Amino acid sequence: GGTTTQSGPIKVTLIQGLAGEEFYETMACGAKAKAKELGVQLDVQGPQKFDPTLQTPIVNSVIASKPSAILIAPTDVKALIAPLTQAKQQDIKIILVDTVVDDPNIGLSRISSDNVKGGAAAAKALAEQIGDKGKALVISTDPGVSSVDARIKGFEEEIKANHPGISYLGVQYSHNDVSEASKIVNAALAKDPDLAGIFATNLNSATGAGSALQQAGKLDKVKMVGFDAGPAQVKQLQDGVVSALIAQLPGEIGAKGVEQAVAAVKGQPVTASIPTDSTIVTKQNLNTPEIQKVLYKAGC
Amino acid sequence: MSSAPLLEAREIVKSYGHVEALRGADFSLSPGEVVALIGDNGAGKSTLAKILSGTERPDSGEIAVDGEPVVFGSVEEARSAGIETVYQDLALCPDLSPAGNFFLGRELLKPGLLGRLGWLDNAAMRGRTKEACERLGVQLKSQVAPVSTLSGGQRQGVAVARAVTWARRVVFMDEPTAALGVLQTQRVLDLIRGVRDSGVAVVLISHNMQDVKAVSDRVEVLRLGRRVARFDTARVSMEDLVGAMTGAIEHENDR
Amino acid sequence: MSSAPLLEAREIVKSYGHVEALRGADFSLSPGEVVALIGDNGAGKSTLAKILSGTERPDSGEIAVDGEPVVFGSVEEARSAGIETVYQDLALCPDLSPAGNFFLGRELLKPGLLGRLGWLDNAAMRGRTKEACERLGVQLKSQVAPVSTLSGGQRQGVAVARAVTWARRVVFMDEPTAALGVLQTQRVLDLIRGVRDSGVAVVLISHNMQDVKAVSDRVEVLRLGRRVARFDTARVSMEDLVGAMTGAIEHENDR
Amino acid sequence: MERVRLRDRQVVWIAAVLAVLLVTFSVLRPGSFATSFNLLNLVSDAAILLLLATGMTYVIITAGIDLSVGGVLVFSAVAATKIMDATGSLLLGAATAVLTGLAWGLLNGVLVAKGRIPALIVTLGTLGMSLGGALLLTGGVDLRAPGDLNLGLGLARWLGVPQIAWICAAITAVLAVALARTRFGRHTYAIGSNAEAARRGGVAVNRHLIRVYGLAGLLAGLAGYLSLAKYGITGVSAHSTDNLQAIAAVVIGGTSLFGGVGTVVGTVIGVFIPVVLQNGFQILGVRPFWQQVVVGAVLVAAVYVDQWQRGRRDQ
Amino acid sequence: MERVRLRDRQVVWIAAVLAVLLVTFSVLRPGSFATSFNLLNLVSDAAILLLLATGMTYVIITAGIDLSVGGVLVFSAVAATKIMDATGSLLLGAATAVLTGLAWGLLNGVLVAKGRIPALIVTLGTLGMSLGGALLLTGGVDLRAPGDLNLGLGLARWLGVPQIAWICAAITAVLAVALARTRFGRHTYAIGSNAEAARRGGVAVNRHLIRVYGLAGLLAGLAGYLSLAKYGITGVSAHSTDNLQAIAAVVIGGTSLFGGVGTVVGTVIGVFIPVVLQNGFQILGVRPFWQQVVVGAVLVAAVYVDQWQRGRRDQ
Ligand SMILES: Nc1ncnc2c1ncn2[C@@H]1O[C@H](COP(=O)(O)OP(=O)(O)OP(=O)(O)O)[C@@H](O)[C@H]1O
Ligand SMILES: Nc1ncnc2c1ncn2[C@@H]1O[C@H](COP(=O)(O)OP(=O)(O)OP(=O)(O)O)[C@@H](O)[C@H]1O
Ligand SMILES: [Mg+2]
Ligand SMILES: [Mg+2]
Repeated sequence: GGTTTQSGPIKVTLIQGLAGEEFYETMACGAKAKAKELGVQLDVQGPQKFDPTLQTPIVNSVIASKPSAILIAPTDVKALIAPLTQAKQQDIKIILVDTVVDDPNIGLSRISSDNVKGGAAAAKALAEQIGDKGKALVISTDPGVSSVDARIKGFEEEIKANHPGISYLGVQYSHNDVSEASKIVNAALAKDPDLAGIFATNLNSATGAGSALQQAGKLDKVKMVGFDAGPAQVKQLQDGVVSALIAQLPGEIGAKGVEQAVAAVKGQPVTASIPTDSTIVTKQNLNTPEIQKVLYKAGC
Repeated sequence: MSSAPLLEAREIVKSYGHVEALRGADFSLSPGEVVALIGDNGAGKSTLAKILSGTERPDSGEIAVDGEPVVFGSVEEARSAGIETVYQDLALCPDLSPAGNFFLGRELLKPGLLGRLGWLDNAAMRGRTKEACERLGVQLKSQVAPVSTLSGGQRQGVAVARAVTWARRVVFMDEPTAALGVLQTQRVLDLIRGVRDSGVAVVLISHNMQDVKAVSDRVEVLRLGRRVARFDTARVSMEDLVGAMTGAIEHENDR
Repeated sequence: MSSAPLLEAREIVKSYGHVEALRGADFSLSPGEVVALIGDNGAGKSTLAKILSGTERPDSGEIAVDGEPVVFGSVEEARSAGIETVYQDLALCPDLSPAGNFFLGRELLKPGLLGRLGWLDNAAMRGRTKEACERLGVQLKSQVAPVSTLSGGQRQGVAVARAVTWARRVVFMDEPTAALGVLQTQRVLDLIRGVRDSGVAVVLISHNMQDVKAVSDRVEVLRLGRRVARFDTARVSMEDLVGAMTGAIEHENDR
Repeated sequence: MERVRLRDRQVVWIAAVLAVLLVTFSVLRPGSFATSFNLLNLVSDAAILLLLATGMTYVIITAGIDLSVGGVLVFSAVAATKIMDATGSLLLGAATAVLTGLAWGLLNGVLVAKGRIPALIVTLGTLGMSLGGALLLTGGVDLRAPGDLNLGLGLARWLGVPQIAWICAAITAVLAVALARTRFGRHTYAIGSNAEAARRGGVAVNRHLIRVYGLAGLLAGLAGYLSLAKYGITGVSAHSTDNLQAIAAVVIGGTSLFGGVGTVVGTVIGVFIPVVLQNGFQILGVRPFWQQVVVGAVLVAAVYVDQWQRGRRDQ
Repeated sequence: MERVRLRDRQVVWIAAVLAVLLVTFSVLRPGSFATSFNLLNLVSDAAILLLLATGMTYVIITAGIDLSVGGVLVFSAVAATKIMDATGSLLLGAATAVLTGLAWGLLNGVLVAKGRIPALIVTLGTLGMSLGGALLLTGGVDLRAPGDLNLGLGLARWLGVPQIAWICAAITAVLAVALARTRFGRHTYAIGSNAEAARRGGVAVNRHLIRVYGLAGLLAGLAGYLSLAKYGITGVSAHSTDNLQAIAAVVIGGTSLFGGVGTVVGTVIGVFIPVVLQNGFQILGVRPFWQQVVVGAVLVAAVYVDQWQRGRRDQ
C-alpha cells in the first residue's frame, strides 16, 4: 500500500476473532479508548465463532465499507490471506492484533500475544500449584480453534519437557458448553479420584469444571489454572475456584493497534512487530499494581 | 316457507384463489326439520356447511340465526349457537383415542380439586363414548387405540356420535353414512329422526337419494355454487331430484 | 365354483397388536367377474384388500394367482401381476396435482434425450388425466391445484380413474362411490361393467346393496375377519345379504 | 401419513436400552462408573437440560419446535443477575428469570400461532434476538452470580442429592403427569395430531400454542436461573447447542417431530442416554474423538432398537 | 393437516422481501453496498452454503432433515486433503471429497429408509461420527489445502465472478430444474406429501430416499472440496452451524418442514436474505450484538410478510 495521507476523518474497523468474548471485548475497549483519545472513528465487528469461514465475509463487508485501516485478529494463518490481500489492494492499512497470518507482506504492524507461551506459562503455574506431581487434565473448547490449540500445545510441551512428575491425561473437549465441561470433570473424577490439576483453556471450561469440583467438594484437592483474566475469571480466582490465571494484554493490544493504524494512515512510521507477554496471576499477586494493570476490563 | 328460519344464509360467496366454490348460495332451515342438502360433486355443499358451522368465513353474504344476523368468527361461536357438524373429512385427531376425539374441546374432568387442575376423567369419557358409538351399532375393539387404527366406518361412527351428542339446535352431517355399513346406516337414519324429534334441526348432505327420501322433510339443491331448487320431500320424485342436481331442471325462481 | 381362480386367498390371518383384523379369511376371484366383497364395519374388508394388493403382509395364509402361490412383498409386485387398487383412504399425495397423482409411479416422460433424463411431459399427463376423470363425470376446475383442494368426490374420482386406467387383471375398489354424486356413481358402475367386459376382474367393496346388486356377479361376505357366505348375485335377496353380514345367517359351510 | 406411534410399551424399550448401557458400564468399571458419586453427578449434570427438554417435548408434540431455548436461558440469567445485583434479592432474581423466559416464550407463541410463521423461523429469530440482547446487556462479558446464590442453592443438597436436581425432577414429574392426564396435555396432543381437527373440535388452538411456547420459555428462564446458581456465571457463549441437545433428547425419547405423539418419560430417558454414554466412554478412557464417533453410532443404534421393536413395518 | 402451500406467486413475495433489503441497503450506502465488489463478495460468500441448502431442500421436501451436512463437509475436506497430500492430484482430491460425501449421504439414507429411524437422530448420529472421524484423521488439527488448490480454484474467476460461485450456481440451477421438471423431483414431492400413498402408487420410496440423502451428502462433499479451495483449510471446528444455516435458508424459502412443498428457487432467496442482512449491517457499522438482534427480527419479519401474503387464514 501507499503512504498517502488521508483527508477527512480517519475510520478504523477492528475485526475481532470472536465477538462477545472477554478477551476480544477487552481489546475492543482498549481500542475504543485510544480511538477516542486520538479522535478517530472506530467500528467493531466480529464473527460469532472463532472461524475463518465466518470471519471472511465480515472482512469483505468491512472492505466494502472502505475504512482507512483494519485491525484484525485473523482466525486462521492461511485462510485470511486472500481477503486481506483484497483489502490491501484497496489501500486499506492492515494491522494484525493477537493472531497473525502466514504472509509476511500483510500487516504493517503485528501486535501479537503468544498463545504457545501462554500455555507453557499455564503448565508452569499448574506444576507449581500441584507440587510438580500427579495427574493433570486439559479441558478445551473445540479442536481446531487455533489460538486455543496453541495454548494446549504450549502446555503439553512444557509438561513433557520439564515436569516428568506430572502424568498428563490429555485433552477433553467441552464444545464451549459449561455443563459439558462439568460432565467431563465429573467423569474424570470418577475415573481418576486422585486427579491433581486441570488446565481450563477458556472461561466456559473453567466455569463448568469449577462447578463440578465445587459439587464434589474437591476444590482444595484439585488445582485449576484458567486462561484470560476478565472479571469473571478474577472472581473465580478470588473464590478459590481456580488457583492461577494466565493473563494476556488484550486492552493494550487494542490500544497499540489503533495507535499503529493511525500512524500508518497518516503516513508516519509504524513498528513492524510488537510482541506482548502473558502474566501468571495468583491470589497472592492479585492485588499488586502491576497485576491490577493486566486484568481485563468489564465492558466499556 | 312460513315460520322464522332457525338458520338462514343469503347470497353466500366463497372463492379459493381462482375457484369459486359458492357464487351466491342461499339456504334456510326451520326448527325441528331435517333438510337434505344435495348436489353434484364440487357443487359447494361442504363449503356451505363449513361456512355455516364457523369453520370457514364467507367472502360475502349474510347468515342469520333466529332472524338475527350473526358472524361466525370461529367454530366456538357457531357451537355456542348450538351448531355441531360432522365434516366430510371427519376432522378427527388421528393420534387420539375415540374418547379423546369424542370429548375434544369438552373434556370431562374429575370432580373436586383434581378436576380444577384439569385432571381428565378418562374412564367416564371412555364409557360414554362406547355407549354413544354402540347406539349407532359401531363396535370399537379397543377403547385406547388411536382412531388412526380404526376402520373407515368406525371413524365415521365416532364423528357422527360426537356431533349428535353435543348439538343443541342444528347438526350438519356431511355424508355421514358414506363409509357406514347397512346396519349402521340404518341406525344413523333412525338417529337423525330421533334427533329431529328431540327438537334439533338436521342438515343432511348425502349422495344417497334413498336415504334422502327416507329421512328428510325438505330438500335443497346446490348446483355450481348456487341453490337451484327446493322441494318438499314428500312431493318430489327421484327424477326431479336428479334433474335438479344435474341442471336439467331449475326451480329456484319459484321461491 | 369351477374354473381356476384368477386370484385366491386362503386362511389369511392378520393382527394389529391385539386387534385381529382377519382370522382366517378366504377369498376367490375368477377371471372377468365382478365380485362384491361386503361386510359390516370393521369386518376386515379393507385389510383383505390391502393384503391382496401388496400393501400389507398377512401374518399367515396363502395367496395364489392363476393357481400359483405368490407372496406380494410390495405394491410393485402386486402391480406387476396386474392388480390395481382404489383404497378406502384414497392414498393420494395431497400436495400433488390430479395428474401428478394419476401418473404417480408411472410418469410420462418427454420423448428423446430429455425423457431419458427423466423430464416429465406434464401437458400430456394433464390431458390424459382430464380425459379419464371426465369419463367418470368428474370435472376438475383446475388442472394444477393440488388434490388437497378438491372436493371429496373429485378426489375419489381421481383415485378411481387411476386404478381403472392401469389395471390389467384385477382392480380392487374399496368403497369407490362413497363420496360420489348420483351421476358419478352411475358412471362408476357403468365403468365397472366396462372394465369387466374388457377382461379385468373387479372386486367391489361397498355398503350400498343397490350398487352391489346392480353390478356384481357374485358376492362374498366377511364377518369378524372370516368369510361367512358366498352368493350368486342373481339368486340372492337383499335380506340374505344383510342377514349374512349381521350374522343372522351363516353360509360358508356350503362351499 | 407416516406417523410413529408411541405406546407405553415402547417407552419401556428405550428404557431397556438405557438400562443395558448402565449395566454394561457398571460391569466394565464397577469401581468408577457405578459409584453413588458418579451416578449423582450424572443426575445433577442432566438436571437442567431436563427442564429444557421437557418444555421442548410439549412444543414438539404440537408439531412445533423451539430453537430459542439456549438464548432465552442466557437472556434470563443475565436479566436475573442484573436485578440481583441491583436489589440484592435472590427471590426477585428468580422471579425475573422466570418471567423473562415466559415473556420470550409468549413472544414465540404469538408469532407462531397468530403470525402463522413456521416455528423454526420464529425461534431461530428469537434465538438471535435473545442472545444478541444478552450480549448487549452484558457488553459481551460474562456476569457472575451473587455468591450467596452460587454457594447457596448452587451447592445445597437434600438427602445427598443437589437441590437443583430435586427442583428439576419435581417440575418434570408434574409436567409429565400434566401431559398425560390433564386437559392441557390432551389439547397439546390434539393440536399436534391434527390442528385443523382440534380447531374444529373447539380447542382454542392459538391460545393453547401460545401457552405451550410460554411454558417452554418459562422453563428456559428457570433453567437460566438454576444454571446461574450451579455454575455461578451467566455463560453468554455457553449455550449454543442447548437447543439441539434438547431436541435430540425429545426425539430419542420417542416423540415424533411431526407432532401428536410423545411422552415426558421418554424424554427423560432421552436426556440420560447421551449423558450416560459420554460419561461411560470417558471413564472407559475412550479418546475424545472416538467418543464423538461412538456416541453418534450408539445413539442411532439405541433408537434403532426401539424403532425395530415397534414392529417391522412392511417395505 | 396444516400445510403451507407454496405457489410460484409466493416465491415472488419472498423475492420481493429480498429486493426491498437490497434496495434499502443500496440507498443507505450507495458507495459501499451497491458496488460490484461487494455484490460479488455476497455471491461468493453464499455460494457454498447454497450447495448445502439445495441438498437440504430435497431432503426437507421428503419430510426429512439432515443435520450431518457440516460434519460430512469437514470429513470430505479432510479425506480429500489426505488424498491430495498423498497423490498430489487435485482431481483425485475432488473425486474423494465427492465420493466420501456421497458415502455418508447413502449411509444416512439407508438408516432413514431401511432402518426407519427418525432422520433427525440418524443425521445427528452421523454428524457426530463424521466430525469425530475427521478429528481422528487429523488429530484435531486443521489440515491445509495444497497451495495450488487454494491459489488456483480458490481464486480463479470467470468474467470477474469466482469460479466457485459459477460451479455452485450451475449445480443449483440443474437441481432446481430437476426438482421441478423431472420424475426424480416428482417422486421427491410425492414422498414428502404422503409417503404411504407414494409407496402404494409404486414409487420405490426407500430407494428414492436413499438417493435423496445421497445427493445431499454428495453436495456436502463437494462443498467440502470447494470450501477447502476457498479457505485453504479443512475447518474442523468451523462448520457446526452449517446445518441450521442451511435449514433456515430452506424454510425461509418457503419449503415446509412437513414435506411435500418447496422449491430450490425459494431456497436460493432464503440463502441470500441472511447473507445480505449481515453484510448490510456490517457495512452500516451496526455492532455485532445488535446485528444478531436485528437479523433475528428481520428474519421473522421477512417470513411474516411472505406468510401473510399467502392469505390470512381464518382463526
Ligand atoms: N380449500 C380449498 N382450496 C381450493 N379449492 C377448494 C377448497 N375447498 C373446496 N374447494 C373447491 O370448491 C369447490 C366446492 O367444493 P366442496 O367441497 O364444497 O364440494 P361438495 O359439494 O362438497 O362436493 P362433494 O360432493 O364432492 O363433497 C370444488 O371445486 C373444490 O375444488
Ligand atoms: N393399522 C391398523 N392398526 C390397528 N388396527 C387396525 C389397523 N387397520 C385396521 N385395524 C382394525 O382391523 C379391523 C378391520 O379393519 P378394516 O379396515 O379392514 O375394516 P373394514 O371391513 O374395511 O371396515 P369399514 O367398512 O368400516 O371400512 C378394525 O377393527 C380395525 O380397527
Ligand atoms: Mg363435500
Ligand atoms: Mg374399510
